Amino acid sequence: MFVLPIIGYTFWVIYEFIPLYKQKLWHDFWVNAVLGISSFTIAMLLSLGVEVPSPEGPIRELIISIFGK
Amino acid sequence: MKKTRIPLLALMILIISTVTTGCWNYREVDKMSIVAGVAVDKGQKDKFQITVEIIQVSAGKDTNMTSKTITMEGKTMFDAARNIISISGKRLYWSHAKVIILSKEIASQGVTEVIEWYNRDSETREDVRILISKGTSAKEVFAGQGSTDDIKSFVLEEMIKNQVSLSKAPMMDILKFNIESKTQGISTIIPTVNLLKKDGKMYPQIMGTAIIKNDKLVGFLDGEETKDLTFIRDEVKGGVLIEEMQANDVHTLVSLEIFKNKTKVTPVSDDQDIEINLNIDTTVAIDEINSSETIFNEEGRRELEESAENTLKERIESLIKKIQSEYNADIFGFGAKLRENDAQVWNDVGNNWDEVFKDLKVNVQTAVHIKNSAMLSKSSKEGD
Amino acid sequence: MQKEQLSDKEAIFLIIVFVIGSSLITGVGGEADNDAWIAVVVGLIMVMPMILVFSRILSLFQGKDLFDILTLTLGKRISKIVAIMYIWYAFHLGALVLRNFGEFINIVAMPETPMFVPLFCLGLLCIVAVRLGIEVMGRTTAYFLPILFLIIVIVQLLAIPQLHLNYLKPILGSGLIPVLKGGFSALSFPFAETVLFIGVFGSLKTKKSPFKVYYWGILISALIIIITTIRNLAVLGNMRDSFYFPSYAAVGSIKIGNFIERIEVSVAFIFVFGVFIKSSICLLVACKGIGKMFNLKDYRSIVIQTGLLMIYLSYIIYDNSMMMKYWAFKVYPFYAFPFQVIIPITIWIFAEYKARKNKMNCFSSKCP
Amino acid sequence: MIKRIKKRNLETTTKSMEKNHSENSGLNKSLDDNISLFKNIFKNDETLIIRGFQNKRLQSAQCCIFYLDGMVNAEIINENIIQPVLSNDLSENIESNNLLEELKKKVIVSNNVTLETEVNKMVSSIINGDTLFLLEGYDKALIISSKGGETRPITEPTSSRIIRGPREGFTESIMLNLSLVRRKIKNPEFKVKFKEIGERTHTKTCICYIEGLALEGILNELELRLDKIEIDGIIDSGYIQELIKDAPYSPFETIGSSERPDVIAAKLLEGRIALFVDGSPFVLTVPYLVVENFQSNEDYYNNYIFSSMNRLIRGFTAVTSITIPAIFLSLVTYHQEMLPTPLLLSISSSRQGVPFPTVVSLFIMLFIFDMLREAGTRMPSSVGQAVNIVGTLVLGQAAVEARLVSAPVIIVTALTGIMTLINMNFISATIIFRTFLLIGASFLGIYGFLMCIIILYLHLMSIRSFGVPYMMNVTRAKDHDGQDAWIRAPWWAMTLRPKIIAANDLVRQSSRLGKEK
Repeated sequence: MFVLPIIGYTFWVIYEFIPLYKQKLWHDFWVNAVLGISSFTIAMLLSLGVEVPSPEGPIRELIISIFGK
Repeated sequence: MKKTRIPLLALMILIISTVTTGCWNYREVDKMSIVAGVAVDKGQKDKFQITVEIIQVSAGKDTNMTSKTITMEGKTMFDAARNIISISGKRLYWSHAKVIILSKEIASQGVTEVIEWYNRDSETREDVRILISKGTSAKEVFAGQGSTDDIKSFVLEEMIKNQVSLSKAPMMDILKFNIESKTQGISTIIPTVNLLKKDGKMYPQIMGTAIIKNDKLVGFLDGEETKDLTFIRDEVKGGVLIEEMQANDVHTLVSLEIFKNKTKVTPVSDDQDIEINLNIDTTVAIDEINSSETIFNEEGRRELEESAENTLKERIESLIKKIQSEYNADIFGFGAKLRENDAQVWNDVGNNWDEVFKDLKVNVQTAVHIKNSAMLSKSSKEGD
Repeated sequence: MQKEQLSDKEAIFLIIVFVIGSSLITGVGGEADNDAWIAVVVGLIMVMPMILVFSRILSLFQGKDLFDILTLTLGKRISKIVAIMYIWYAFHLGALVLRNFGEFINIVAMPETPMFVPLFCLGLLCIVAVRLGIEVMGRTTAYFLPILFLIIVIVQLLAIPQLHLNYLKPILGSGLIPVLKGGFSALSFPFAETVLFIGVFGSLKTKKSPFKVYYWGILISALIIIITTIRNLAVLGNMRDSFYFPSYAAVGSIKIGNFIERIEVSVAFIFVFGVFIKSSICLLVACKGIGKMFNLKDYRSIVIQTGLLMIYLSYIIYDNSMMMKYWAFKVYPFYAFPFQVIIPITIWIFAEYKARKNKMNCFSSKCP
Repeated sequence: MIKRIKKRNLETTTKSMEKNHSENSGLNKSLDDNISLFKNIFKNDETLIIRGFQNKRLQSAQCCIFYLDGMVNAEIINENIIQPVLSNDLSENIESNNLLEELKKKVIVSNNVTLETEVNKMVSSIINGDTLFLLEGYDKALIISSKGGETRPITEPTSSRIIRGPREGFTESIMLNLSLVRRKIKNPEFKVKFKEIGERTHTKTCICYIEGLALEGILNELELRLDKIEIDGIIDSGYIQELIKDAPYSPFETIGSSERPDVIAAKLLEGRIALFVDGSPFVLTVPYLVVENFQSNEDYYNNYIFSSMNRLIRGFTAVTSITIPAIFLSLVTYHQEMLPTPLLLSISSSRQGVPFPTVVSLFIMLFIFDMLREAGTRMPSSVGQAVNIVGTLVLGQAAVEARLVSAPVIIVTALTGIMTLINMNFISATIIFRTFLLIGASFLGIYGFLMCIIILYLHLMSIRSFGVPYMMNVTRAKDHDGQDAWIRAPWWAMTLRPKIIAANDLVRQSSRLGKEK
């Protein structure tokens, strides 16, 4: 299964990421790189069956600690 | 470049969805067994024994549909339902099931645990009709010979639907059953089915009511009583009232066809004293007379109306008495009505409604209006 | 590139679809049992002052969107922090809505299909839409909403034989407290979520009054929600709360004759489109926010990655659907309260102050 | 790689063009030199006829004419050029020091004669069917209009048949086509602008519009896009249609084409701009909106109720021909609970023993239908019967009886096919999106179908035709645009022209408009 995200992200790199580099839009390029790498990491983790922790738990705890039950 | 990306994205969606999605829920109609109806009995080894009626479609120039039944046991309903696959080979498809029949035994253990799965599962539907088999075990209903069609469940469903012109059995599907059993101050009812022996053949017949109190079957009402019950519940859509008249030493039987009925239940409460006022307003038509024409004049008609009113009132009062004394189950929904109209009072008495219901005073008022006399303006029989 | 424009009508339609989108099917004001429809009315009344605040902010800074306004009012440092919070809120809300849809498909229609598949497909749809821009979304909505209205009205009419209005009684049987609670959750669940439109209405064409747009959008959608809530209550009675998706169950029980039955799919149509628009708007706001924060030339270049992240977040956010219901009714109203009420009011106060000062400094009110 | 080849080709063509230019800088005074010059230009072209002759009295009047055989009307040349020059007594009343002028003024009988000095223009006029007249001792030439030759007579177009309405259709000759439209719009505001496109073919095109109705912006945009075209040749207007189209990847047409002068005249009157291309009987119009796919010229000639009904049928079938296979597939394979029980049972019985899954058989049958359609359009009419028999008997009945395909699939295919044929100008979009929706439905049932529908509409909404939103009329029911979209309002109600297209002058019937208010 982990092949699929690799193929998908390759597509993205070719058709969207590299043109950014060529157009020399450095802001866009770096923001995109950060977002892309993080989303690629999550995609790989998910496809390899690693359980990614949900941010929902901490938020719930925070809300409960502020407002009470 | 921007314009090329959109079709590219669409293409990517296509490719990725092609590769990643197998067709998990893709199923061909011929690869599944369509369930027409279910019967639930008490099992011998396990708790539930369920029998499904499966439609068998045979191919060929003229297709004909037959049904077969499969019986299986299981610890829970779902268990039993899945166990059937081991015999049928195909997956069962529940969305088109029309009836679910419970046996007397299983119903007296508790109805909710039987239909809970049926209610929860996404493939099963809430509009399935629920029946209780009175005389025999539930699966024998499927074994009985149908009079018209080959698939018994469909026949049963048709029968339930057409009951409205008879009013001898209530209408009940799973959704309504659930709502009623969750509502405070009403005990729910389920129509009953039994096998009628005729010319050596067994015909299923839907008539009468099963009373469910606190989720358990406690008793039955026969067809006539059911009609009175539907009067109180304001569920009458049709049916026949038979009126005996003893006028001028002539014994007359008049059949009145019910056209319209409106029942008004008004709880009256002052302090601790709760009374129920029951106003029944029925419009009927004379459909059959086997006597002279005395009833066609003003006086006779009034007499007939009055007599019908009295009979109806008597019968309803006796039914209420019977229910109060024998079963003490509020199948009329008086409590629910009280709760709807006066939540304050209900909060006071709701907890021990059973006690209150037992001695609840019900004032019955009936009114019968004769609309017409069908196609004939006179009695067919000439006066003597 | 020419500036995208949104007409009044399209903006109102977007708000309507945004509000009814997911709330129509998950149900609103669950705490109030059979008074849920009153709870919606209460929520509607509660949201009215908030609409005033939102539209006042928008009309003080015409043609600017949320993130511009933040920098203009709160100064550079604090605005960055608030902007991050709003980006997170939009992003998170989008993921929640997507997840809602995933649960719907998984529970109702396709239990065997892994949830990731519908999430992913719908997420890609949102990415396409956001890349095409708000104008295309507005026009698509203007095309689809009449169809949605038609479906809603027809379904409503068909449901009439199934209605038992006595299920609505007793009105206010268990007192006012549950209704107020329900009203609070109705405020936070569909209505005040429209705070995100501050981030979109920078491209509103007629600069007359954003209030009118907000007002009509929310009023019409509230009307639809009230009517459908009454229908659901009158069909399902006290079972309404037991269903995750009461509208679906209620419409499923419609039966006219022997052939108009089993028309649940009409509800699915509304749901798919509503969820699509709602999460697209969320994604759009999140992307615009990120774009503004890092001074990007165009937000479009980051849409794909943000959208993918949103899909992944929606996939990992809950373990099961029980948690979803708990979160939606117990945690979410408190979680969303700062974003929907506290911060907008703060911005409004600051904005009002800034506007006064500007007026004193220069004569024309058009001074930036 | 391809790019490089393109570049090289481009270089060579421009070079050769330049070379031509430098060579043909001007004419000589010597006639023989000039003849050899033209012989050289038209080397290896045997249709070039060179005829030299002399006036019988004036010996110095040696002249020569050039024309292309087949492009000219020989009668004109014989009777109006050669005969007067030959037989007139030129020496009598003509000053010989300005013979060419005199010839033009007094001798040559022709409606259109111009004096020309540039060789390039001479060449192009020869190509266009005019005659070039050279005289010994002059470095100028006369171009005498002599266009003619065999062209197709005006007939009723076969691409769209009507019951009521004008029976004329465009031909391949651009001037004839223009005159056909001009005869309908007799107004000096009818403007015509010529342009030559195609580096090798020099195809004449012309932009037509009505001044005061057509929007400047759209006109400028059209000219800009035409100027951008760099192509060696234009054979049909279809070339230009694709070259200047918005949303080039979309299967939807954003430029209209018609073979009928009445349609073009009506569109011009709505403020649209027409583009005639020489050699093509199809005239293009811009901007083109999605509703125009459902409009037929006959709608405007028939009773409005009948026309509205027909138009609704066209719209309905366009939608259903795209969606029906996908809806059928998702109901049968994913959402069986949505089907009424008797229908489910009959579908189930017809599927007994069929080996292929429904989705596969649907794809195959739809593909077969498209093959039959293609065979039907390409084949000679004499074998039409055979295709019909194969289509109906073999593929329909036999496939069902042999249980290769289930009967409902055949029914759905046939239905889709008929509906597709109703909207022929929609056909590429229909086929592509039908397949797209079918794939969506086969993966996620009705939900996949809905998502694909949303994509389809997002796409439609994002298209513009020359700045006008493609779906404009569809979404605006209350404006006057809506009167002519899904329905055709009666003529007395259509007081205004379409809003965005003819924004300059909206009022169509001013007196009616007053009454309405």
